[in-house]
Amino acid sequence: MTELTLAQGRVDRDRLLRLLQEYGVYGGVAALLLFNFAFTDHFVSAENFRTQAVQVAPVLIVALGMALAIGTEGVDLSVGSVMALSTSLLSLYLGYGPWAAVLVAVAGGILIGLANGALVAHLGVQPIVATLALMVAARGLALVLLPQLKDVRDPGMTALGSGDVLGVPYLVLIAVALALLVAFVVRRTTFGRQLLAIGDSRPAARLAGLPVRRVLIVVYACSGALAAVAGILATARLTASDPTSLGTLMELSAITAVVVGGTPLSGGRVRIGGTVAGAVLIQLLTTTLVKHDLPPSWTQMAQAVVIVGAVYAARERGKR
Amino acid sequence: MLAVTGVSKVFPGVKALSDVDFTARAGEVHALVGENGAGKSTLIKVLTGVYRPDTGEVVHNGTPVRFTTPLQAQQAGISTIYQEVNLVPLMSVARNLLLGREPRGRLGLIDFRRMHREADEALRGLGIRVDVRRPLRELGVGAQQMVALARAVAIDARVVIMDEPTSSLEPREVRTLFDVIRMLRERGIAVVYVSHRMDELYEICDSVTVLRDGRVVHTGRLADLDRLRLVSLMLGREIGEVRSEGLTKFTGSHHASAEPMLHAEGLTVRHQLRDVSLSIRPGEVVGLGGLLGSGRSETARAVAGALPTDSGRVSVGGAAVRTGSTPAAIRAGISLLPEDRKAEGIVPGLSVRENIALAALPSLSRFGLVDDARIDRIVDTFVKRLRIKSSGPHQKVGELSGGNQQKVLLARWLALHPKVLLLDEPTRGIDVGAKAEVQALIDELADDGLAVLLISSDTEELIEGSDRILVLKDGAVVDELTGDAVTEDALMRAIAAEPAGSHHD
Amino acid sequence: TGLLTSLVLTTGCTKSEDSSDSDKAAPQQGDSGQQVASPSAGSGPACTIDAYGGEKLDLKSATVGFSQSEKEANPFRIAETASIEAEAKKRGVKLLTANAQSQFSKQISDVQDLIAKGADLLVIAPLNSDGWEPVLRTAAAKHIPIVTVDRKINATACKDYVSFIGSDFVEQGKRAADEMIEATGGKGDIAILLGSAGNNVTTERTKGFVDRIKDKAPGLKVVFQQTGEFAREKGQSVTENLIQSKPGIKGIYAENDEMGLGAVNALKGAGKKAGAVKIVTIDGTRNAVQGIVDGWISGVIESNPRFGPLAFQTLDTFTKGSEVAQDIVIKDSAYTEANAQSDLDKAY
Amino acid sequence: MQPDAVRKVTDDDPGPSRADRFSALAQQHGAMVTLLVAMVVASLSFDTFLTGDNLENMALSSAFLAVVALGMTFVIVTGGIDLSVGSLFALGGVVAAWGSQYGSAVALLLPLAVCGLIGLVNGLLIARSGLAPFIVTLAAMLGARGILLAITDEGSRTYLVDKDSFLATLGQGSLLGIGVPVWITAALFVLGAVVLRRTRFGQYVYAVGGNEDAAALMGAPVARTKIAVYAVSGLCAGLAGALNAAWLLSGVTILGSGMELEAIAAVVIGGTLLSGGFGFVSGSLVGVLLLKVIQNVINQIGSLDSAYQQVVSGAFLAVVVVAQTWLGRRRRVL
Ligand SMILES: Nc1ncnc2c1ncn2[C@@H]1O[C@H](COP(=O)(O)OP(=O)(O)OP(=O)(O)O)[C@@H](O)[C@H]1O
Ligand SMILES: Nc1ncnc2c1ncn2[C@@H]1O[C@H](COP(=O)(O)OP(=O)(O)OP(=O)(O)O)[C@@H](O)[C@H]1O
Ligand SMILES: [Mg+2]
Ligand SMILES: [Mg+2]
Repeated sequence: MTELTLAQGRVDRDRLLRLLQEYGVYGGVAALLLFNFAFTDHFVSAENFRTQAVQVAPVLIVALGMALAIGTEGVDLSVGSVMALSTSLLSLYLGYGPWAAVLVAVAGGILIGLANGALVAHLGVQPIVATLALMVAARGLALVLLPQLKDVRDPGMTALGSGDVLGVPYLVLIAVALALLVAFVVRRTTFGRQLLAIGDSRPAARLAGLPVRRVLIVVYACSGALAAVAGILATARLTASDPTSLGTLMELSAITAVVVGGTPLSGGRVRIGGTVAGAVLIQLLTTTLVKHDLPPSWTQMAQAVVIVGAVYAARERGKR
Repeated sequence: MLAVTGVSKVFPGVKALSDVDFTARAGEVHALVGENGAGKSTLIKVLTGVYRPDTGEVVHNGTPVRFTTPLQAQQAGISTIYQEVNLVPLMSVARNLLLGREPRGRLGLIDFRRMHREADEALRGLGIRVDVRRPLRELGVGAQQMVALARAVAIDARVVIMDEPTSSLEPREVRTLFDVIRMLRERGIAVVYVSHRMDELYEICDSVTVLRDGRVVHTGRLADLDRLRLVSLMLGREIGEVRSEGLTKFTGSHHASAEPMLHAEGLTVRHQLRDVSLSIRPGEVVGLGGLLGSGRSETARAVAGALPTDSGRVSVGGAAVRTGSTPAAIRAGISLLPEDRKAEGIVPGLSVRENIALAALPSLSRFGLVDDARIDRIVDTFVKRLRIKSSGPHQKVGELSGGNQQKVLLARWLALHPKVLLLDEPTRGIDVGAKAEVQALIDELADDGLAVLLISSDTEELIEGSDRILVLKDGAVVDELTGDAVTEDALMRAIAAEPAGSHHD
Repeated sequence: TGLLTSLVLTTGCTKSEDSSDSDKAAPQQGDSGQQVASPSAGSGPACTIDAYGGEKLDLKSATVGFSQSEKEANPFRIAETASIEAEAKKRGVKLLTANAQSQFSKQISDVQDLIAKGADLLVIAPLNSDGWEPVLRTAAAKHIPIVTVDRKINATACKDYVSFIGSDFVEQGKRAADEMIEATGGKGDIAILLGSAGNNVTTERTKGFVDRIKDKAPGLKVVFQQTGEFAREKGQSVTENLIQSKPGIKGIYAENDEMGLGAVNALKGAGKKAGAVKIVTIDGTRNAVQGIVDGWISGVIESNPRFGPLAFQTLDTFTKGSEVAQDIVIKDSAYTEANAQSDLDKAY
Repeated sequence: MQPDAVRKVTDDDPGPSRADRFSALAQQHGAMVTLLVAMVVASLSFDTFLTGDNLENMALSSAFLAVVALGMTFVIVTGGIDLSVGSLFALGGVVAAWGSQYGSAVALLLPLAVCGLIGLVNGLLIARSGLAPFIVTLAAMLGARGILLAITDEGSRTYLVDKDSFLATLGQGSLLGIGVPVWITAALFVLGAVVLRRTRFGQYVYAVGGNEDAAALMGAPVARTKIAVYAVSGLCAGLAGALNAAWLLSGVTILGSGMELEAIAAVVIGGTLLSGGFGFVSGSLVGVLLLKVIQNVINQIGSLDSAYQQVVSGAFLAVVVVAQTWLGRRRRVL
C-alpha cells in the first residue's frame, strides 16, 4: 500500500518535472506577467501590450529562422548583419516603390543565407564560423551600401510600421503569420522531418538518402530571408534605415529566445511555440527592468539569471 | 563477488528491470541471456554505475555499494566492454587503450614511448597488429572491439563484464577472446558474458541467468540446460514450438533468374578497394566473406553510393547508377543497411514511426506535405511484420534495445520497396528469436525477387544464407564459392589462402 | 566572394527615395570650422615644442596620422573624418587614417601602427579617456606630437600630449539642462536617455545635466534614466516603455540626437502631439534641427565635429615653434526655435 | 616560436600513408602556412611591415587575445564554447586596477579569483546540470558585464594602476627588447601545450571532446574535466585582462566586446575542431597572429573606408576557414 503511494508520488514528481521541462517557458512568461500586473504601474493597458508585441516582433521573426538553423545542429550568427543589409538595400531601392525594395531586401537576405548554406553544406565549414565570417562581411557590406542612417519617408513603409488591422499592428500580424507558417513547415512537411533527422544524426540522414545539402542550404536561406524581413519591419517601425546599429547582438537575443524556449542546441528538435514564448519572455524581462528604471548593471545581471534559470528548468533530466 | 538483489529500473514507459537478483562469482563465466530488450544491457549498466537502480542494491565483495560513476566501478575493479564500441575515435589507439592509466615519467608527464610500447604489447598479446599511433577510427569495428577488450583486460580487474563482445569479431578473434576469458577464469576473475550466439555460450560459460521482460526467469548451471530449453526460456514459449521452428531459418537456395539485377564493375577506392566486381541476380543472396578490414563494408558502401569511388560502374537492371551519391542509388532501388547502426543508422531523437518513414518520405507525401495516414499504415504493417517491440510508434528509437533498433532500420529500407538490398551485419546483436525472423525475412525477400547482398561475420549464417559467396581480402575479390562449394571448410580455406594480417607493416 | 562582388554590382542600379537628399546630406565645409571658446591662447596653460621635446618641422612635408574611434556611420563621425581629410588635402599634407571600429584595443594598436608607418604627428579621436599609456610611451620615445580631438585623454598635457581640442561635455549637459528648464518651466517629471554605459561622454553629459537641474530647478525631477546606447532604435523602444509607465512625463533629455529622434518616433507612434513632451538633445545633426523646425524638439545643443581646420592649425603653429593652448575648448552653438530655421544649413 | 614540447608531441601523430601524413601536416600547419604567406606578401608590399617596431607592436597587442584564446582552446577541444571571455577580460582588468590600490599581489590574484570563479560556475552548470555551454556562457557574458558596471558606477569610473607598482612593470617592462606580456604569453603557451598533450588531464580533455559518453564509460572524470576547462578559460581571460590593465595602466571598462568571437575564430583558424576532440594550442597562437596580421595589413593600406575594412576581414575570415576546412577534410571524412 505504502509502496504504491510512494510510486505514485514518484510518478507525479516525474510528471511535474516533465511538465516543467515542456512548459517552463510559458510558466516564466506567466510569472513575469503576474509580477507586472502587481507591481508595474500602467501595465495593464491595450496600448502597452501592443507596444510589447510590436517590439518583440523583429526578434521573434529572426528567432524563427534561428530555430530552424539550430534544429539542424547549426547556428546562424549572421542574422543581425543580414538585418542591417536588408535595411540598406531597402533604402537604396525605395525609389522603385516599396514592393520592389522589399523584394530586393529579402533577396539580399536569401543570398547571404545561400552563402552561409554553401559554406556549411558544400564546404563542410562549421556553422558557427561560416556564419561568423558572413556576419562580419554582411555588416560591412551594409555600411558600404549605405554609409549612414537615412530616413525612410515612403508612405507604404510608414503604414507598415505603424498601421494596424482592428487594433492589431501589421508587424504583429506578420510575425504571427510567419510563426504559424514555420510551425506548419516543421510539423507537417517532408522538409521539416528531413531537417530534424539531419539535425539529430547527420550520417544516418545521409545514408538514408536524404538531400542533406539541399535541406541545409534551404534552412540557411530561410534564416536569411526571415532576418531580412525582420530588418524591413524594424526599418518601417523606425522610419529610418540605420545599418550601423540595426540588429547588433540580434543573433544572441535570437539564440537565447530559441534555447530558452526549449529547443536544444544539439539539434534534432525544434519548438516553435517555445521559441515564441522565449522571445516574449526576454522582451517582458527587459521591459520590466526598463519600466522599473533599473540601471544597466542590474539589467544585465538579471538577464543572466533568468536565462540560466529558464534553461535550467527546461533541461533534459538525466537518465540516471 | 559482485551481486545485485531486488533491482528494478523504470524508464519512461518501460519497466526495464523488475526485482532482479544476480550474482557473479569468482572464477566463473556467467552467461546473461535474453531476447532483445530483455534488460541485459540495462542490468550491466546498473552494475557499473551508469544507471542508478530505482530499488534494490548492488553488493560488491559482500558490502553494499553505490557506484555513481563508471569511474568508481572501475576503481573498485569492475571493468566492462559495452555493447556498442565505446572508445574515442579521434584519439590514437594507444591513448584509447591507456586512457587514465598512461605511464608517466619525469614531472608526471606522459611518457609516449613507453605508452606506445605498452599498447603495442597489449594488442599483440591478443593477436592484433596495428599501428597504435593511428587514430582509432581508422580501424574496423572488430579491431576497435579488440582494443576495448585489451583495455578491459589490462585494468587489474576482479570482475570483467562483456556485453556482446563477439558481435563484430571474426572467428579467429573470437578464439583469441575465448583464450583471454579462460585465462581470466583461471586467475579467479568473475566474468559476465552476454551473447546471442548459442555456440559461444556453451563453449565458454559455466552458469547462466535468463532474463525475460526485465525479470529473471532462470538461474543455474548452463550444462544442465540444453539448447532448446534455453531458447524456450528466453522466448517464453514451449519447447515443442521452438523445436518445430529449427535454429536457423534459412531454407537454402533460391530460384534466381538469369539476368543480373545489380551489376558492379571495377569498384576502386584508394587504400580500401581494388577492382571489385560483383553481380547479383533477382532472388539471389550473395554473401561477402573475408576477415575484418577486408573491405566488405566498403564494397557495400561503394555500391550504395555512400563511399565515393575513384573508378568503377554500378548498374541496376541494366540502367547505370551514378556512383558516390546515396540519393541516386536509392532512387535506382539500392538500399544499404549500414554496419554501424548507432552512428549511421538510427536517428535516435526521432520516433520509431518517423525513423521507419524517413527514407520513404518523398513517396509518402503530397506536395511536400506529410501524409500521416499512409505513414501510419506502413509503420503499422512493419511493426507487426518484424515484431518491433516498443512502447508505441512514438517512442524514441534511441530508447529501444539494440535488436529492435535494427528491425526499425530494416523496416525503413523495406518501406522503400528496393530492388537490391545490401545487408551489412544484419543480425549483429539480435536475439535468437529476432535473428530467425530476420533470416526468414531475408529468404522471403529473395523469394520475392530481391537481389540481396549479405555481409556477416557469423560464418554459419553466411554459409546457410547465401547462394554464392565472394571472398574478399585486402579490398580485392580473391575467390568465389558457388553451388556445392559454399561450405564452411571452403570459406575458411579461401580466407586463409595467404597468411592473414601480413599485409600491414 | 563572387557573391560579394555581385552584391556590390547591384548597387549600380540603385534608386533611393529622393536623390536630392544626398546632396543635402553632403558635409558642408563652407561655413564650418570651429570657434574657440577661449580664443586667447595665453589665458589657459600653453605648450611649446621646446617644453614638449622634439624638433621643429614643416607641416607640409610631414605625415599626419589620424585615428578615428568609431565607424564613420553616424553624422558626427562622418563630419569629423571628412573635416580632417579635407583640411589635410587643402594643406597638401600626407594623411594616414585608421578606424578602431569602437574597439578600444584596436585603437591602441591602430595608433601604434600609424607610428610604425612613419606618422610624424598624430591626431587622435579617442574612444576612451583612460588606458593610453602604451601609446603615449611610444610617442614620447619618438617625440611625436599628439593632438586629441573631441575627447580628452587622462594624461598630462604638454608632456604626454600637446593639446586637446573639443567640446566640454559637462558644459553641454549644463546647457541642455538650461534648455530643458526653459522648455518645461522648471517643473515636472523628466527622463534621461543615457548614452552607452561606460562611455565618458555619457558620464559627463549626465553629470552636467543633473548638477545644473539640482542647482537651478529643484522642481524638475529625473524619474527615469535608461540607456538608449546612442542609437535611434533603442531610444525609440525605451521611450515607448517610458511613456506607458510614466504617462505624466514632461520632458526627455537625450544625450545624442539619434536617441532624441527615436523618442520623437515613439511619441508620434503613441499619438502624442508635437511639443507635448519637451525633448532636448545634444549634437546638432540636420535631422534634429529639422525636428525643432517641425516642433517636436525643443532644443539641440551643438557638439561641433569639424575639427580639421583647428587641429591642423594647432599642429602648424606648434611645429613652427610657437606656443599653442593645451586646452582648446570650442564654442558650441545651440539651436532653438528662434534660430533653427535660419541655421538649418549649419547643421551637419 | 614553437615550444619544444609541442613539436615533440605532435610528431607522434602522423598516420601511415604519405597522403595522410601530408593532410595531417596541412591541417596542423595550414594556418602557419597562411600566416607565413600573409607575412611575406605584407613585407613585400609595405616596407614598414617588417620593421622591429611593427613586429613588436603586433606581438604585444596580440599577447592578450592569445592568452584568452589559449583558455578557449581547452574549452573547444572538449567540444564546448565560452562566450563569456570578452566580459571576463574586461572584468579582470577592472578588478585588477581596483585591486592595485591594495598592492600588486591583490591586483594579480583578485582577477584570477573572480574570473576563475565565474568560469567555475560556468563549468558547474554545464557539467553537473547538463546545460548547453553556449547559453550558460552567454548568460555569464551578460552577468560579468553587469558586475563590471556595478563596480564602476555604471561604467563611469576608471580605476588606475600606479605607474611604479610591480603590476605596472609586468605590463610595461621588457626583457631583451621584448615586452614582458609577450614573454608571459609565450610561457603560458608552452605550459598549455604541455598540459594538453602530455598530462593525463590533457588526455581527458581530448577524450571528453572526442566522445563524451565513451569517455565516461572509460572512467574519465568527465564532469571534473569540463569544470576544469571552463575554470581555466576564466582564469586565462582574467589574467589577460589583468595584464592588459597593467599595460594600459588602467581598468578600461569598455574593453572586450566581440573578443569572444575573435578568440573563437583564432582557435578555429588554428585547426582546432569546434566539434571537439581535436586541436592544439600552437595553432591558436598562429590563429591570433594571423588575425593581427590582417588587421595590420589593413592599417598598412592606410586609408581604407571602415566599412570596406569589415568586408575585407569578413571575406578573409571566410577564405581562411574554407582553406582550413578543405585541408582538414580528407582527414576528417575517412
Ligand atoms: N535510456 C533508455 N530510455 C528508455 N528506455 C530504455 C533506455 N534504455 C533501455 N531502455 C529500454 O529498456 C529495455 C531493456 O533494454 P536493454 O538495452 O537492457 O536490452 P538488452 O537485453 O540489452 O537487449 P539487446 O539484446 O537488444 O541488446 C528495452 O525495452 C529498452 O527499450
Ligand atoms: N585490424 C586491422 N588492422 C589494420 N587495419 C584495419 C584493421 N581493421 C580494419 N582496418 C582498416 O579499415 C578498413 C575497413 O575495415 P572494415 O572493418 O570496415 O572492413 P570490413 O571488411 O567490412 O570488416 P567488418 O565489416 O567485418 O568490420 C580496411 O581497409 C583497413 O584499412
Ligand atoms: Mg543490449
Ligand atoms: Mg564491415
